[in-house]
Amino acid sequence: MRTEPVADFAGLPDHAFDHRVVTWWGTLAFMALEGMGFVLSYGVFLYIMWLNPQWPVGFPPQPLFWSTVFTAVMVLSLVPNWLVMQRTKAKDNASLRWLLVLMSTISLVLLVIRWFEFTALTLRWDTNVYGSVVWVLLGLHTLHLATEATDNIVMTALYFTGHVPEKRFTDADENAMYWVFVVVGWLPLYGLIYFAPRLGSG
Amino acid sequence: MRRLLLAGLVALSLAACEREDREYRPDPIVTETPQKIALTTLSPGDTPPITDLSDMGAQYTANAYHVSQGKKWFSAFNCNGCHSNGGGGSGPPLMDDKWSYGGKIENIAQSIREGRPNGMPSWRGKITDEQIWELAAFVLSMSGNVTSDVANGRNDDMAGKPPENMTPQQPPQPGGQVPKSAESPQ
Amino acid sequence: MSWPEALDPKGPEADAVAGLIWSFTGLCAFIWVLVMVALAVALIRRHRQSEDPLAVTIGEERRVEWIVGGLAVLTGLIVIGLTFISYGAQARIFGLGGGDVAIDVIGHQWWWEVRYPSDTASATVVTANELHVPVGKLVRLRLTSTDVIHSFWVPSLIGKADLIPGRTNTLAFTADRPGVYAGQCAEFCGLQHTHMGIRVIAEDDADFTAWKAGQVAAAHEPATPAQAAGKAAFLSNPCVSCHAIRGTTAGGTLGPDLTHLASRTTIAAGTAELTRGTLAAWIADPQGMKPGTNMPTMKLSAADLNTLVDYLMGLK
Amino acid sequence: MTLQGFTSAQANTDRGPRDIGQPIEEVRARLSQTWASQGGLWGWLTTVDHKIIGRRYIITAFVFLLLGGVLAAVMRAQLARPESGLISPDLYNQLFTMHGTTMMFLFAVPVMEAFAVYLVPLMVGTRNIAFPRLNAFSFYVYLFGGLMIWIAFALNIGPDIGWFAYVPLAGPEFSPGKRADIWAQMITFTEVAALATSVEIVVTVFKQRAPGMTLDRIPLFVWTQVVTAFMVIFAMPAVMTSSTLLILDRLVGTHFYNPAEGGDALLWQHLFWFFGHPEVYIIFIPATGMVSEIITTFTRRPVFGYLFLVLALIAVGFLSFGLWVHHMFVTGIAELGASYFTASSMLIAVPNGIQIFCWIATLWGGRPKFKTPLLFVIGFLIIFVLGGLTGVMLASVPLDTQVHDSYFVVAHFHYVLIGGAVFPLLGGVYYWFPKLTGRMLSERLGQWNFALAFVGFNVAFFPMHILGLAGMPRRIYTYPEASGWGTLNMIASIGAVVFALSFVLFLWNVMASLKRGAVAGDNPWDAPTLEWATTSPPPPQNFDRVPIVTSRYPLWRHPDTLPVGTGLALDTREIVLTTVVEGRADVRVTSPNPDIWPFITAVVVGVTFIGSIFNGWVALVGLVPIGIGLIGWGWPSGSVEDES
Repeated sequence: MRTEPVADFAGLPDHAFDHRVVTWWGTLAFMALEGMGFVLSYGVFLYIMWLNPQWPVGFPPQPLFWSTVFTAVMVLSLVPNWLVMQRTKAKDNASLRWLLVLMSTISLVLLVIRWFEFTALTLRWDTNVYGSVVWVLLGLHTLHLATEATDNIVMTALYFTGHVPEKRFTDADENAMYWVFVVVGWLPLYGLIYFAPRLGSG
Repeated sequence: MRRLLLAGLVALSLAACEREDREYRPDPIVTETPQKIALTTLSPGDTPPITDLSDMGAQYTANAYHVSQGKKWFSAFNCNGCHSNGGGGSGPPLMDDKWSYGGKIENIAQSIREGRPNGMPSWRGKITDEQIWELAAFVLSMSGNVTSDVANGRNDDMAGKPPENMTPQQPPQPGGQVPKSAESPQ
Repeated sequence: MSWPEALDPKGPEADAVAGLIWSFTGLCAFIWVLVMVALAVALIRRHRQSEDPLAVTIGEERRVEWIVGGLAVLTGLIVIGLTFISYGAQARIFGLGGGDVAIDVIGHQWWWEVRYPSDTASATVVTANELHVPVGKLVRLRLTSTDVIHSFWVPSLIGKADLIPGRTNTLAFTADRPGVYAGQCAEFCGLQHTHMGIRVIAEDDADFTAWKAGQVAAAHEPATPAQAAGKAAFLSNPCVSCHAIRGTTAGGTLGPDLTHLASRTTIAAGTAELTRGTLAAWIADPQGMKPGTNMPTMKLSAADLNTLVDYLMGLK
Repeated sequence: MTLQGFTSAQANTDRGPRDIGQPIEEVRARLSQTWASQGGLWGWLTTVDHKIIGRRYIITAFVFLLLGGVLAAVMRAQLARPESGLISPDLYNQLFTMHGTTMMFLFAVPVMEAFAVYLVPLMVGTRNIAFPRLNAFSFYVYLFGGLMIWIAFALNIGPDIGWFAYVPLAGPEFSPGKRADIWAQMITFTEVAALATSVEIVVTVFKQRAPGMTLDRIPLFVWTQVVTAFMVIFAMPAVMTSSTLLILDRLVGTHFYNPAEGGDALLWQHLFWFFGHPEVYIIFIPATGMVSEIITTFTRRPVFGYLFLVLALIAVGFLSFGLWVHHMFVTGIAELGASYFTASSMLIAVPNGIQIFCWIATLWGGRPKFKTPLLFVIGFLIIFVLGGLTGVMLASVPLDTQVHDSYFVVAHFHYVLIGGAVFPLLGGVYYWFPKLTGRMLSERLGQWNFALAFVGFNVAFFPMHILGLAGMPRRIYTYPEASGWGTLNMIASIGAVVFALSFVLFLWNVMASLKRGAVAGDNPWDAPTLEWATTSPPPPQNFDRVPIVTSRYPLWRHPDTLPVGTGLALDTREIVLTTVVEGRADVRVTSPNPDIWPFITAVVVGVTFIGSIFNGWVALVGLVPIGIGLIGWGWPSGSVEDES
């Protein structure tokens, strides 16, 4: 089929931020499907709560200390994360390096806190359905946190090994956006696992 | 390339592990599997006691269907009445590594068939030979001596001890504590 | 060839559902024919074809747009109408309170335990695989299961309801004509889901109370020496570990209660009609008739087998 | 119409020489070289070309269709006569579970996504799918999942719990051994593959449409694939959650489905069917896209009610999430809940009805050419409308109590799945085969194929309606002589043989036409959409120059010369990203080169999934190699893009 040129794309920019690039949409899509997975896990928790009149089943609600520390650090981590987002737009390589190191250490610290949170639990996953649902939901989020921690560390490594073309700022920005999703994914879980038993029939 | 694939598939199908076959009917159907077992390692002279074991035991401990049926009979025939879920009660515990009458599956099958002093009834004639083997295979799995991918998962009942596929293996040791009923005057 | 059971109702509830099936089928068939006629005409009519595929007469498009819009609204109305017809039938079937006869049906892997509860323990009827119900009375079933999910379905009388472990479902129906109505487990429940039949025997009040009285009595004592030998054979073989015969020392609860086995018309949950021959074949080799069933294959001597069958056939 | 030209002020040359005014032959030669995949096994494993991966997906899905069909034939042989001892119950349970699982998870969803992977980039006018390495990864994961379950079936470890594996039968106590675990893990494989593919399709259609392709110029097939992709994104996590909870219950003793410890058997049914019903629409909606394209081409006129059809698609997409409980009407759920789901289940008949009316209106307004693709569409219309109406019947609670889990339901879902998806799919194969292979399928064989399929299907499945009403439950391996179901089952089995013959004929037609079929040329059907603007089969870069879209039917609007855009790099893989709504050219980005990491990661993911069935620790330990695979995948590979 014969063709007739009517436009020229040479002048288009070769990188951009946010919704103008495919990786942003890809991250959003993965956040959607993982978000759906989280929403379903909340649904499973609520279904089991509704099913067992005496909730939590046979055990007192789980201890608050480590989980609250975890949540606090999670919420605080949004501040450096927000800074990362700003610095990526400004393409400020120098400050981005330290911010990414900070984010990586925060995510490792969070993993350690989560380990203590697991050890503080008063029941096992095979004790009863309350134990099962607490362990599986915490496990799900820990997996989510671990993958994001790896992402942070890899991103920091990229920034320190000089692989920083224009595109890398977009990647760092999207990685920070994903971190917000990890934090937002945790808050309802925290409420469900630790507070719902205390508010309900208890 | 295609020949390689074909050979691979054939090899795989030959290794059709029998671990999942549903053998409904024992082959042959016998009232009792003939076997000679030794309860102790002591024997006159320097030769160990003569034992003549059939290969039935290995067949049952490698088949998930039989072990699962064993678990069903364990509660159906009220074994848990005396042994509870393996922790023991008036009967000795079955999930530890101490075996009064030998820890091999043939010994356990013989204990079920013959019965043992201090309260273990003889099940000969009360349950079929196949059921005795299935029960023995299940009892072996209670102490983790059946590979975890054949052993049972949890039951749809109240959770007691961890299920058999999560029980660490405890190689059988001779000797078990004397049951309470034995201490009372005979 | 009689009508399929679901369209040959033998009770008011089944009648309501059969009426619903006929009305829905009629309406849907009519709609299907209309759509097929429209399709046929659309395919056959010689529509003049302009050379440029994009040239479409706006007037005709607008007219067809109104037709399609109208049809869409019509579909919506039909669907809403059908919904309310369904609600009507639903109210008539599920709205039934109380019940003259209460029966507990407990699902096992591959047979039905049937109990007629009563205040005094000795008056409780325990049977299997067959329900006797009085004609014209509302029967309320309480359904639960001890192992996996089964589904109680006798199409001539009522739609199905699941038997789910950990839950109790209820199902109410009335049989308004005496007769034997067959059904089968409708939820896949394992190896022998196929042979998990159920029979509902509707009979008038007198027969029902007579049957019930018969069921409550203890097992008939052996009348002949052969039956006595059969009883001895029963008590000395693995049968006692699973089955119970009230009036003897056999008290196993894993298998069906055999106290009045001979009063039932089938064995092994509808696998075969109960006769001396099928009972002997079943005991000799249950895996032959129902491979995978929990009844083991026992090695019985011919004498034991014959006397055992004599004894069991005496348990009217 | 002149599109707004771009001043090449900032014509950065970091990506090498650009296509500015060179002759088209030179541009084609250099682009073919840039976009080509390497040869041999290495090339086979590292390719990221959506056409190569799409063709593999289609062939693998059709292999699974044939395997599933063989299982169905064996089942029909067993059910042809009462009390037949051909197949033991254990084998029959594995047969019908493998038939259902293969057809639903290994054939139906993947084949529709395979057509999307192959055709959507071509129809939206771009050079490769978004995230092509993820595309390669998703195919390998799907392939490993399919191989795992079929090898397990060959080793007598095939699942025997039904394709929806109700608990507690599929639970730890009543499913000894590894059969249910293999099924649950296979779900994880296929869902990871489906989710990955859906993300690619959504992003491809949102960001990589040809400049000028506004939302109302997107071909209907592409619209159906976007709606399906969204449904996959929101439905598949439900079955992944339920199958993960099942495997946890079976292997590490959690109590999600254990009523004695607070769990519930119905939790499984809610989670599964929340995915289950959108799943069947995920299979059906792409088929409606194929029907729309075929009807448009073979009546040579724009489809009637394009807007109606798109809105109907979106309505079906949303409504399908609101009616899953009609699978659970007999489980004794609260009556009020059941009544809501009767209404929502009935309501979805309206958008489906609108689609049917629009298609018939299109046929009404044009002169249809009765080629094989259109025959299959007509077959679809006849069968699907009947299946849809029995669906409306099933939506009523009291009616459902009589026919649920009976052969009436078996007849219903075969009418809507085979009629609704396989017939349009066969039409789609006849329609797009020339584009994939450059050769036409034989019309004579095609019409025989349709005739046998239509007759065989109806003879096989219509009697099942009556069997269902006669009380024949699903999934029984035999039935007593006295039941009276013998004759109808024999008729059904004969129909199944005829239906199977039609697939043998189809296979023969495909095999024969690959070598001796008539040469197809670029646009054998004179179709309007962009995939027919390039050669058959398309070159690695799809389009020498990115087309500029000015109408919903580009090739009918510009029959002889297609407006295109120049200025993309010749020696690096470059594509144009456009804005989501207006489709205005926005950014030039590179598309990834062939890469081995997706294959390595897929192998490691596969080994971890399979290993975790046999030992729980493998699931945790396996995360490290998976992490390494992903890092290797994401690490800049020294291409121009990453090193500047």
